[in-house]
Amino acid sequence: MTHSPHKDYFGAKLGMWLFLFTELLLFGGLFLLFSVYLAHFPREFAAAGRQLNWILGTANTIILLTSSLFAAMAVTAVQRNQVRRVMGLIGGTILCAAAFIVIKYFEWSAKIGHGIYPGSEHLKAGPPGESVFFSLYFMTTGIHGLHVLIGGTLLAWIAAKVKSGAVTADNYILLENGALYWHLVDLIWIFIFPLYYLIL
Amino acid sequence: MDLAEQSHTPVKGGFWSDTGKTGITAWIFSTDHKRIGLLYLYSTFTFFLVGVVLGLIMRIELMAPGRTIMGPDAYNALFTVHGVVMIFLFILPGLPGAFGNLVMPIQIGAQDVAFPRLNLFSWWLYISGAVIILTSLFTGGGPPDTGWTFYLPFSARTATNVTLAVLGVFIIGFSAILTGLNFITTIHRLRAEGMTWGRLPLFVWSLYATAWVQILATPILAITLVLIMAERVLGVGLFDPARGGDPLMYQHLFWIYSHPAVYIMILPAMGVISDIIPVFSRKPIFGYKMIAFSSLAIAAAGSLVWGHHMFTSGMSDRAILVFSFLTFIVAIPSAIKVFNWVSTLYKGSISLEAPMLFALTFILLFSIGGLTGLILGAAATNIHVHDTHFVVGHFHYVMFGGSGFAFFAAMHYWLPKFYGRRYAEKPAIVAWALMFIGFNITFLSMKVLGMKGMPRRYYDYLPEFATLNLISTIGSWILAVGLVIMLVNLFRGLFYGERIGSNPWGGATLEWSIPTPPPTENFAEEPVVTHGPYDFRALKGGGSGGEKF
Amino acid sequence: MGEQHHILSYGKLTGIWLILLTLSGLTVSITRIDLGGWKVLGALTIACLKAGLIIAFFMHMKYENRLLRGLLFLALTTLATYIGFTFFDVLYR
Amino acid sequence: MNVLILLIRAEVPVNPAYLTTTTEAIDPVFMFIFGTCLVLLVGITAVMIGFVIRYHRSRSPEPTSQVAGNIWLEIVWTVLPTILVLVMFYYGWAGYLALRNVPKDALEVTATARMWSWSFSYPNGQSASKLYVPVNKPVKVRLVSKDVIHGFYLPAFRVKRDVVPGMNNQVWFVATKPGSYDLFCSSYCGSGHSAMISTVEALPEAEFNLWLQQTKAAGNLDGKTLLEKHGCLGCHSLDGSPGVGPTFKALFGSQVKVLRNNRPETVTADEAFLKESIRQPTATIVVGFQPIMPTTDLSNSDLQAMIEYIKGLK
Ligand code: HEA
Ligand code: HEA
Ligand code: HEC
Ligand code: CUA
Ligand SMILES: [Cu+2]
Repeated sequence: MTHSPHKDYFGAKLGMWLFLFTELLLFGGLFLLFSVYLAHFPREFAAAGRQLNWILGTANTIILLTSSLFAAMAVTAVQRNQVRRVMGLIGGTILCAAAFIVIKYFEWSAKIGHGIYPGSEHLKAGPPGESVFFSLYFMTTGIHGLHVLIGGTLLAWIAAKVKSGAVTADNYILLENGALYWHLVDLIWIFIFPLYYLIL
Repeated sequence: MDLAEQSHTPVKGGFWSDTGKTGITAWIFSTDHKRIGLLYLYSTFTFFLVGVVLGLIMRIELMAPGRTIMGPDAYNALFTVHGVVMIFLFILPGLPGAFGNLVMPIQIGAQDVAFPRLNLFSWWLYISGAVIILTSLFTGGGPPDTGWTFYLPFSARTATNVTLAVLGVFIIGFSAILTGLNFITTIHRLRAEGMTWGRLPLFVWSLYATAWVQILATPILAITLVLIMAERVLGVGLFDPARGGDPLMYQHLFWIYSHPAVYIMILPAMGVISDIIPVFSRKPIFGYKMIAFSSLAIAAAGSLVWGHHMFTSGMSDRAILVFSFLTFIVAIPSAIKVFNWVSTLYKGSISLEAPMLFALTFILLFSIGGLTGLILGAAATNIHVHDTHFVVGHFHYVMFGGSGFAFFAAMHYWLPKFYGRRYAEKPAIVAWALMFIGFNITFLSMKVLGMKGMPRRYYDYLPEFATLNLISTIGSWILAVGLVIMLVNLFRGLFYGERIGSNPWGGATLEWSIPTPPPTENFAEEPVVTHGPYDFRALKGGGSGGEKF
Repeated sequence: MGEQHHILSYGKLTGIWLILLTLSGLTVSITRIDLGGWKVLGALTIACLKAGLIIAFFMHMKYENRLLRGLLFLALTTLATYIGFTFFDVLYR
Repeated sequence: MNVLILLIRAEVPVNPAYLTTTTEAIDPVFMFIFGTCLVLLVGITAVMIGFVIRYHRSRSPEPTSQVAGNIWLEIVWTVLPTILVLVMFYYGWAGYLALRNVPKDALEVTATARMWSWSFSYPNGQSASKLYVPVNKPVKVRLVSKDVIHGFYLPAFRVKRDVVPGMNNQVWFVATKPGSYDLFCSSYCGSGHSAMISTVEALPEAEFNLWLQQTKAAGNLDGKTLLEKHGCLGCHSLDGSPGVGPTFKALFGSQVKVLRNNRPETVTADEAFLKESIRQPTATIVVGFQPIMPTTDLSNSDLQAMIEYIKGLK
């Protein structure tokens, strides 16, 4: 048949985008809660937000943006059939992912060290808004972190495909979709960052 | 079990045998949309029967006031499991999963869906989710007792096994998302030459609208369920007033998904009806464009009315104003559909074979359900009947009188195509009559009970409600008898009934232009579509691309 | 549907990346100084700008056909309405 | 258009005295919408059946027309339903407003919902497990929940409002005839949901005032009334019948298997144990029961009275 289901380049990309929409709406639910509770407790949110380490936040923003750059470049590289460079760039992306996770780890452990974690006595004692803020913070960054891990693994797998020659200049949809997924992870963070670390 | 039956199906040929592969693995690892469709049919169907039995047991408990056969906790578990099974395991995956997979690719002249392996994966997700839900019944604190709505804070407090059940639903939601994106991509990319958007069968249109709802609404359910689990496991307290949470926010999130979900249930059903009615009146569907468009309109407007489930919750009056208004707006496209279906009959040549009977019954029952929906949609009247058996009556009319009967219609209409044999007409009619009568007795009395003020999810009730409950219970037995006769006749027919040709009903959509049962690749050579889906005159003149019949 | 494979040069991508970094810097700086409610607006506008850049270039949306762009718009408006309509309750309770 | 005007009207004005009872406000709307729907349904069904009979294959072997649509018809049956539903919507909304604007002179009662019992307290400190109201005087009920979401539902007066923890919802109604009316918990709240029912007792003004004064005069209440008032009897029976909580019958002095921090032990239900079980219910959990008993703040005298009463239950 004309479009054989298996090598439909645009179809595959369409499918990926549709999936990204669902990811967007998944986090959308959390942003919905954030906006509502922000409206409920502007002051408490401001106070709680200041307790987050904005320097680490900024660092992670830069890291993710850079990783996104690498991912995008990887696509260009594969289109130009520069296989070794593709490997290098994907490697870079994955390194950034790792760095991001490490920083997150320190952030979280610091907070937990201060007795700030969902359902902690400290939060139960504190003002209502604070508990809500941090619960949201942990849920959102937690789920986002999970996506970083998934994205990283996905790219690693694709790198293997590139190496084995399954992904090439004339059949790179896999890599392109992988990159798309990675950019989404970045997109989400672009909103998490100001909302949780900076605003107020 | 069901699969075993299939392997000794008398009819050979078509996708049953042409791959040469047989045995269970040829099914559960097959990427052929037809086999996956049958997998969905049999799995959703099995769970449906589970739900039915639970429903009947519930009715027995409600037969008389006080304790009849079980205690309150057992009853609460029953309606929860009944609701969860019926909604998440049967009716949501049912029509798209089974008949969407079986016929949609053929109807658009494609070999398969866009992502066949993903399609199989979706089914596996569905089954795993189902298994998890079932395990939740027998492990931990026992079956969940929260109602299918999992309202917090109760669902965070109860000691029953809510977390596991919710996890199962979460996985099933994921499966629905993947099916949705698969169908959208398929409909955009794999239409055969000449299959313009204006020539898509209305069933395909309805699946397209459904798929969008699945994609845009289900993620919200996913995150909501994650939050329930977090609430129970970590105690995040996001909906706990003591810690600044707002219980109503949970309800918002839940209904943002679950109202659109009811249109996931009904849209494919409407598609089935729009495909059947023209065939059995030998007349093109009336107002094709309007019906196709109204499907999209329902999907769009349907995502903006979730608040009508919260009129008594203490939500702001302005929100009630807006949501009540939009609820009435969403009724209009449904009205348009009904009017067009009825007009299709005008000056046709109507034959009342089983599929048509069920289709016409759908119109009636769905109208009753929908119109009671309007009573629920009006702020003033909702207050009185909210959370009473009136609501229970409403949604059984739309879900079971609607989607359910459409499912029956689809089973009688399409399954013979895939089995090469058909059911016997007379028993089908008898079964239909019994179900029609039993259905109305069962659920009409619930509506009256609701108007008299009997709250739902009540294990015990005051004597003044006794008579109607008894009547309702008796009705449910008639209904069940009808169901049994129907199913026996249907499946007996499929396996041992009389053989049929490629186009028993004289349909003009593509699935009738290929051999019965269809071969694995559906079309010998890529069909070229030359006429609309309900253009029966073209049919007489030799029909569309693909084989002659 | 045309399947154009537009290739972005490394230079262009790096350029975008630099803009993104500057924008991030900007966000941080405006939120350090006290602007009251405007902070929220400013930070979010910048965030949207950044998102726009990433979608348009890193994700090649600028070079995709109208269908894909239309669908993206659909998804975003849906999310917006979900949030917006919830506020009919939250704001007027 | 229509909506905008209504958006402005969404602010609920408080009118001096009640113009209609809630029932009078709702029933006409119900009748109107129900009637319209019935007419529509009968109409559509009649036409459908008519067509099926007239154009059955036996009578019309071949379709006599192939028309596939008619723009005017489509417009008609888009516009008419639109108008129709807008009217329904409008009446629905107007009726709802009547439920929302509470008469100023309304008597205020606070309804406290617990798993699974109601208790009603009056401005003068009087309280009861039934909702006593004077006839022909609007009553405004503040809805307070101690645990999960419950629903305050009076079918006879067509009013219903969820009782949500952390929210201050309220309803108003007025009983025009003396008598006793059902009060249900409409929102699912667990095992005792369907048992969480009470009644509205509408008394003539004079009788009501008498009631309001008398029991209060009696000063400190006896154990049984206290148990009832604090909702204990929602879970504990006095006659040994099974409930969500262990029965109080023959409890005192009996041997009770309990879990203390999840370690099983057997204790004698002496005064100390009862005190503890009531003051901090989660300290010991009776084997075979859920740890769902709420803490209730009780004055020592009340607590003592209750325990004395429980002792008496042989
Ligand atoms: C298949 C599923 C399905 C469908 C299609 C519908 C369709 C509709 N539903 Fe229903 N609904 C449910 C499933 C469904 N519902 C479920 C499961 C619940 C309970 C959830 C729970 O609490 O457990 C529920 C609850 C529910 C409520 C909340 C009740 C409460 O708890 O207080 C409301 C309130 O507005 C409502 C309204 C409507 C409306 C207006 C429609 C409309 O779409 C109906 C449109 C159809 C028609 C109008 C009839 C056909 C048209 C004609 C006959 C032509 C003439 C008509 C006109 C001129 C208007 N539904
Ligand atoms: C599709 C959805 C569906 C279906 C089919 C049914 C079927 C039945 N339901 Fe349903 N019911 C729900 C969905 C459904 N229910 C939901 C969501 C709730 C709310 C739960 C909650 O409160 O949380 C509910 C609650 C509910 C209650 C209220 C409990 C309470 O509030 O106290 C009762 C009471 O009697 C009841 C009875 C029945 C009966 C007797 C049947 C049946 O047993 C009648 C017999 C059915 C048949 C004879 C055939 C039906 C056929 C089809 C639907 C299609 C067939 C398809 C294939 C064969 C593949 N149900
Ligand atoms: C939500 C239901 C509920 C309510 C309301 C409730 N209880 Fe209980 N109660 C229980 C349950 C369940 C247990 C058994 C588990 C436990 O020990 O906590 C229990 C245990 C007890 C015990 C120990 C009984 C035994 O057999 O050892 C006493 C005494 C008691 N309750 C008294 C009261 C009093 C007094 C009140 C009212 C102020 C009250 N309860 C309100 C559910 C309830
Ligand atoms: Cu309290 Cu139901
Ligand atoms: Cu709804």
